[in-house]
Amino acid sequence: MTAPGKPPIVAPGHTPGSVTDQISSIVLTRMPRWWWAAFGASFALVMMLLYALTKLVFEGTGIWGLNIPVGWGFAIINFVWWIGIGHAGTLISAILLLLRQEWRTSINRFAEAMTLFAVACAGLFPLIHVGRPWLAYWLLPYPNTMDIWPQFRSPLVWDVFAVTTYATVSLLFWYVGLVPDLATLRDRARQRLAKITYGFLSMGWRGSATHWHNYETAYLLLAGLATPLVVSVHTVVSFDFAVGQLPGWHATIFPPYFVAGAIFAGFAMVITLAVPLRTLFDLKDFITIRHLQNMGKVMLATGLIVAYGYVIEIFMAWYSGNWFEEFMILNRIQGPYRMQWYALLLCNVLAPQLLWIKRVRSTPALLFVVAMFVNVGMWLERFVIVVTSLHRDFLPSSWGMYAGTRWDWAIFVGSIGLFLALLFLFIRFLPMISIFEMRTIVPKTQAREPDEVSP
Amino acid sequence: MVEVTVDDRSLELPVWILPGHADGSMTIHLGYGRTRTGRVGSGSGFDAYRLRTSRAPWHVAGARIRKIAKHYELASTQLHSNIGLAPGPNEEPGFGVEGVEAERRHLVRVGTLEHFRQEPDFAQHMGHTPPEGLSMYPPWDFPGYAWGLSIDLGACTGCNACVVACQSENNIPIVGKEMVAMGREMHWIRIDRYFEGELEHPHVHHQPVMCMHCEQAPCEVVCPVGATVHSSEGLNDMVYNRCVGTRYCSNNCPYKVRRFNFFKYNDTETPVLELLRNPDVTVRTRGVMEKCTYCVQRINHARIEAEKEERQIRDGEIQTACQQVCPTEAIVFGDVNDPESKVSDAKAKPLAYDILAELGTRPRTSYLAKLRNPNSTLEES
Amino acid sequence: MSEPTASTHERSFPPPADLDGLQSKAWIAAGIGIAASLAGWFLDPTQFYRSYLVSWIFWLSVAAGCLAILMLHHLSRGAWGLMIRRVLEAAARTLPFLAILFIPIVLGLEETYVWARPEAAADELIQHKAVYLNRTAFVFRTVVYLGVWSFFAYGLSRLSLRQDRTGDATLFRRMQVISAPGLGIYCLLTTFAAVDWLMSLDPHWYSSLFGVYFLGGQGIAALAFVILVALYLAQREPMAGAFNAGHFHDYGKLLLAFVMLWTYFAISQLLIIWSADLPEEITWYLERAHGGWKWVSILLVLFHFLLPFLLLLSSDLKRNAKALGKVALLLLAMRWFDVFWLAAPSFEHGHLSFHWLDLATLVGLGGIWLALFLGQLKTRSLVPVNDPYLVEALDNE
Amino acid sequence: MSQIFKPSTNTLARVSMFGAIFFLAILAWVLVTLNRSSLATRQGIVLQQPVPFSHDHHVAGLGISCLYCHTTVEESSFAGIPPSATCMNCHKLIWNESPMLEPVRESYRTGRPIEWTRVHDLPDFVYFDHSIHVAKGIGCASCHGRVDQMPLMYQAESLQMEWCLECHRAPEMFIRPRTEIYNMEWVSTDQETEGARLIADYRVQSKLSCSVCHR
Amino acid sequence: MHDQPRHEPLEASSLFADGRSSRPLIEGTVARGQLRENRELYTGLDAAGQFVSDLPAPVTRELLERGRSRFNAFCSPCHGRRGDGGGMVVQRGFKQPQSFHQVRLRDTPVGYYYDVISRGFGEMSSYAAQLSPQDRWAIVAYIRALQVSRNVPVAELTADERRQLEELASKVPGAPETVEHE
Amino acid sequence: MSKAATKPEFALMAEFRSSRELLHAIEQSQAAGYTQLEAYTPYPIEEVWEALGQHKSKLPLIVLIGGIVGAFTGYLLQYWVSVINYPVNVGGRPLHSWVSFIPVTFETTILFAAGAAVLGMFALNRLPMPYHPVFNVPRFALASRDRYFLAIGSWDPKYDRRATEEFLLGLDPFEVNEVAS
Repeated sequence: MTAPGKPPIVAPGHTPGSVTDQISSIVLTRMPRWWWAAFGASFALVMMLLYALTKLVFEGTGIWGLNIPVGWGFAIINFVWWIGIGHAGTLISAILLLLRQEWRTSINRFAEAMTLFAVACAGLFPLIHVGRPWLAYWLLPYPNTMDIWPQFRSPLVWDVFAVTTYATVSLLFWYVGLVPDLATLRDRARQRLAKITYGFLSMGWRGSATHWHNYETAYLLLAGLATPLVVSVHTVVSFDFAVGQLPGWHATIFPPYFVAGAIFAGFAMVITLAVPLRTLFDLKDFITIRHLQNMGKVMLATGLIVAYGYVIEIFMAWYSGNWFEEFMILNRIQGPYRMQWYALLLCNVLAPQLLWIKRVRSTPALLFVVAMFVNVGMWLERFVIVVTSLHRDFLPSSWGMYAGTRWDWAIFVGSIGLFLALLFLFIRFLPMISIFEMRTIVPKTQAREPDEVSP
Repeated sequence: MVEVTVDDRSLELPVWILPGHADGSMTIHLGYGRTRTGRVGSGSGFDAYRLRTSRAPWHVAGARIRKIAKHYELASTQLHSNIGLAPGPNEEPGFGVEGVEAERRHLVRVGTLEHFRQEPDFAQHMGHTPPEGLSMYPPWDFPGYAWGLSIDLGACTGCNACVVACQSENNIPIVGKEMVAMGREMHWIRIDRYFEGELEHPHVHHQPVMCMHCEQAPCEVVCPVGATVHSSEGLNDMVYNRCVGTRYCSNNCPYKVRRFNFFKYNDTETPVLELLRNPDVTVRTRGVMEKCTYCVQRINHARIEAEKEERQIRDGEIQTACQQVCPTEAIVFGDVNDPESKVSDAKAKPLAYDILAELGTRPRTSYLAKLRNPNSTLEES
Repeated sequence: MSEPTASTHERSFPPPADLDGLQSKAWIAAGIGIAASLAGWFLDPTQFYRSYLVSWIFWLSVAAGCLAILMLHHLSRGAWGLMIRRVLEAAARTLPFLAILFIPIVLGLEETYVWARPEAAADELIQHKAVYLNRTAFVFRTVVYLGVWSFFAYGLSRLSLRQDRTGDATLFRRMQVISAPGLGIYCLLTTFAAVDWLMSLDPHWYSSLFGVYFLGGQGIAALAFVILVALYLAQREPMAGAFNAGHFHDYGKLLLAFVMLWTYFAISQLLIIWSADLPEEITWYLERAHGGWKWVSILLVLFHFLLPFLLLLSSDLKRNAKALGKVALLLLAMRWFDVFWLAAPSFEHGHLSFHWLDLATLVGLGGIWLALFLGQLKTRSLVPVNDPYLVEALDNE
Repeated sequence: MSQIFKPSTNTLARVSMFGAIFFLAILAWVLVTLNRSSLATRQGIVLQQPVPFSHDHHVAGLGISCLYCHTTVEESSFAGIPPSATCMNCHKLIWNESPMLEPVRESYRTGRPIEWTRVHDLPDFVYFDHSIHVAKGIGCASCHGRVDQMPLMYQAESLQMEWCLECHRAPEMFIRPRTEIYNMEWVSTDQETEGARLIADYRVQSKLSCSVCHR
Repeated sequence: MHDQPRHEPLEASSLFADGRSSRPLIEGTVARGQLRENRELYTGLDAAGQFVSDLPAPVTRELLERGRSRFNAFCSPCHGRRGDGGGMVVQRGFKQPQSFHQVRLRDTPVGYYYDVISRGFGEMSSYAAQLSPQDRWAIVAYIRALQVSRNVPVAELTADERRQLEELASKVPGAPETVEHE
Repeated sequence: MSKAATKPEFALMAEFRSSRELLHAIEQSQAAGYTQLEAYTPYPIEEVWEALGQHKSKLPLIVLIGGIVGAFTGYLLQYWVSVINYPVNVGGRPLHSWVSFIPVTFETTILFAAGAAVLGMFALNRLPMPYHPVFNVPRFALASRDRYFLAIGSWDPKYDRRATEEFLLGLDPFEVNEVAS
């Protein structure tokens, strides 16, 4: 159903057959030359990441800029940033499915993949940020000879459960969504190896009515489970901070505010990736202006919630009458890290206001610029939360300053490389748009019968 | 940096301007600037002997000082310019904020004798002290011993003996200037220095701060592997071998008394250093957190001896390293469950107070406020 | 299906006649309640003001929540909202009257709010907040909240009515454009309203999540009320033919979502405060964990969350209007308990006790409010007949 | 499209799914077992020593008390390894020309200690104190096993933390009268009641706090 | 941290030529609080350099118990549990020591025993490293008790003890003699 | 397919161009008394499985059970670890810190429920089954593109090779194929 005055979610003229052919051909034909260049570049960054990680494991967390008041730095900032980005995919898929928003169809697969890769990048950081990474498995509950278990009051243990659950469920959700498409690829592939691989992965999917019936039920249930899960994950991440006593960390508003921030960041990243990809792979028929508009709106809404969080945080700091709280806000505004705070306001509060304008929402380039602002802004937000809260806490005698070293930067940039490399591999080997769901919506958007197709 | 010239001898030195130093004078420390003292000593500091003559071994008049265009990094654990003065009009925002904050937060509580006579428990009213037992949790019992410590700020002279004693008792590594400059000093006890009053002639307060062994320790709750938990005697145990190094405990410690092994600070290669170390204390490796244990090895030793003899540990039988060396006996350690113990006595004094009590951490380390007895006529001038 | 079909115009949805009877009953209840409350005011003015505040906040959260859901409906353009839009609009239009009903609270300010008492001058912390927490600012802000909400309520209602008359397909777009900032402003104002009306009852306590928690509660109150009204209407012509199981299924899902959201906020706030155990924060919870209040807390966990949550998981129940109505009724009752639980422990700092004035003011204010609501409801067609989505909405399965 | 797979693939696919679960379970079991096996604990493994000293002979055969050599077990945390002089108390006259004992004699002559291989080696972050255990009625055999039946010494127990906790959580199941500390053969007839009585008599406080062993 | 760069007791050290981390005391040094000024207690000699004949500690049941346990652990391998010099080690070929029950040794002052334990005698090595002075005195006291136990006149026995003795004698013909000389 | 000649076929399968034709064919087949029908579509069509008489899936129940098991597993694990196995005073918090146990309980609930949903779906669909007779029909590849197939199983009591084929041809399919077993 198309509302009056809105662009369609699939460009006119498509049939289930044409949709199937066009999307599957991206996977089944050779990649364009730019793909190799882009993949090579991101792979180089992965190598840099590996080098930095090796250095880290052999020398210790001391190669980072951490010190005693500021015990957490880039690693945690990056973790929260990535996991935030990793929220859009499952959210787009799950919530929008529950809300029966059909425009999700052409971006969900790609966004889910993005989720997985972002979660993979995020998962890296808690692991490497600890002083003795080779013992990180102690955070898991397993029967051991010490009779010692994880300490379940610690938000870091909650994190382990939340992030692994999220990674697992996202992977399952993504895989379940892929099964019919893998069957499609199995049926289209020419090479024997590809046939066997896709055939193996599709588990013998036949698309019978029984299959579809159970499948749709499962998919809906997974969506129903994934939605609160998405919310819980960033909530748990926010608990990492909120459960402490530190002013700037301990705030009850953190859970919803973090969740909104995560969705905000996630949608920004989806736009950041979708805008170039739809051009490069000629997918403008499927990822239409309508999608970009909707994502812009979600970004605006979540951006406003984040702004609400800032307002409430400042108000409550004053209202509390607690000097530690008040000082924390004053220190953000006029302390040594004030520039980061102002930049954050610019990126997260001011820039998204452009999205009120419909022109901005429907111009891919402008949308891309706003999304980039948000990407930076959300990173800064975590920087402000982590660093400015820690660097001046209760006892002035132990205040300090923090700055990332080149190893901090290498690992951060390297993780972006890892993310991109995984993403490029994904678009090489798997359909980045859900083919079967596109087939579902094409008949509804195109009021005509499918064409005759010759075998 | 500056160049100091005495007669025809000159020396380039870094300077550090401190409040309260007499105008027109400077203090130069001897004993540095050595060239053959091995890894630690060589190349550190400046050789002030070059300015010194046998005729004037301690004081030299007529020194000339000139600013030169060189920079030298000083590493200090007290870089915090704790001056209880608001920033001046020309100063950068944030300058001196530490001092203002220290005062506002009632960390060091000082009164005059006059004040004390009028209101003996003035120190307990300076900050917000929540009512006892206010908590969401049912109380924990400590039926046996309950270790506690009290520090008399009036007695502390800031001599640093406790810091050094702790360092040698507890195998605390020496991390060097670079690390200190990065804010990674490794002291389990530190002496926070605060200046109060006017820049020209401030009062200096010293406050030794070590792990408070909070009964409701914020650090413990957040440790994911239970590497820091409470002992049955109320100690905040730090289990190095269980620590994976998340540093979460340090972040959540309001007193910032935890120290982290960012690198492998302990030299494990040099055999002679093995003799230096206390065999009863773990030598920590890279990636673990450490902090004051109330010299738990001494507590355990005393407990074992007492148990073998089937008696209670006597008051004063356990002395923490810092207490042992304190020349002014400012530090008292003992069993707070024993109403007769010295530490209970100290904690019962009207001057006793906890720092950051408003956080509900219930520290076992408490302070006795500092009392001054100024001669009003001298004070005026 | 993208154009409104002719069939829409063939059907009309006038309010059923027995709304009048219901309205009279509401007025009678109002009379009895008010009389009893007045008697209570003579006997125990302090208790009267306190009970009145709880009752007023309860009814206000229904009305204001309806405004929020109305704006949510305009924003999302979901088909679910069309069938209840008129109910939401009518409830939202009662907001100016609720502003008038706020006057007794202003009169009894010192009885209910610690900060309004003269002895507050001795309290350092209250003095710090005095710029914010003082009689003038408090009244001014309440007027602003209700004024702005009423502005949105009437603005949207007028456009909706115009749509009925003209069938102008662009009007829904205008309502959407208004609702976007409207919802944002609404959330912000409600947060401050929650601080003013409820949080400041204990002026030493603060929680930055409180506003959001209150918003979640409002959503439940409004939805539960709307479901009950829809159930009532669905049993009568002309709406009997219009409502189907699919609509209730949608409302049930939304109600479930709000129940989960409310629980999420409640748990988050508790968990954060519980884990940090800061003396200045925990007093609020300690008051609610002792002196009988513990039982109210448990009641809320069981019947504001657990039971409704489990029931609403079933899609059969959600499709069954009557069963859903029962859950809605339970939740509406629990909303009162929640407001009571938020407010009352801060008055006395003591034992749980119910007073007959709690009931009297609830009935009195409720009677007035319901009568006003029904009066608003019967002025218009029960369904926006010219909305372009109506056909889709009626077909909703 | 034509068939890619043979009918047998179906069985294979299902078997491999269950097989994977089975494999993971086996793997977990193997890891758990390995972690507790003597590969990890060195339990039961006889280590090479410079002199093949037989506790069996000296304790069971000659009836020499543990204390004769491990003299500090009652006083200090460390039970003590005897100096060569202790060996020579007897071996200056007995077996004094045995080549087996040459390292002992050499050590005695030169003053250079025999380098025994440590059998019971706790990690350095564990601070075990023999004296308090002995004082509170924990016999040698409880931890070291039947040393009197070991021709060559080996570690009888796992020495893993769970093993320590086993006793610290229920000391009444392991305690014995002080007079029986060095008695290798002692077995209680009624450990539970007797144990509980001894716990009270000896004022045993079985500590479970971390800092008792780790500091 | 499994193996830390510090010394556990008796651990090897690469720093010293003899490989020992536990350093022997330097000749003539006295550890803090261990200056042994009480001549009688620590040497068993009186001011005149003669062996003391009285124990420098009160004889209590505890002291004797202690003495018995130390004697059984450290002395009995050679001297036998009864102090007659028939210990297990002797049976394996060690030189047989004198029996404590000789009249000569019964009359020897306690200081002499202390001195022998501390400094050794003949083939017997010094046990100063194994036994604290207090333990040595306890052993001396116990040796005295052993000696007394063989020489109680029948008249001093209680009726009960006498009956037990007679019972024993009736069961094992000639028992007292064999016991005496084994 | 030489095998098809020797072995009895698995089913007869008609190919349709649209879902409407398929739905119509299902109705006709059911009217004709066929019961062992299976339809294959390129995307989920609720009407098709409704028409084939599949109304309620067992999956929600499986997921509910999974969720309940997960919740109990998560909570009991934490309870056992913190209260029974090694009770330790952590920052003065009670051993049974139920408030702190909520997040992990929630996560295990979701994890188990989601696992049950996926495994349950595969089990109910009898997957993995890489080999299936329908794949023997070359044109079946179009079932994952834009064609709709209706198969009548050879075990259907009304099944008759010739008659059923004629019946299917009468439904105006694009083509009717024999599915070799």
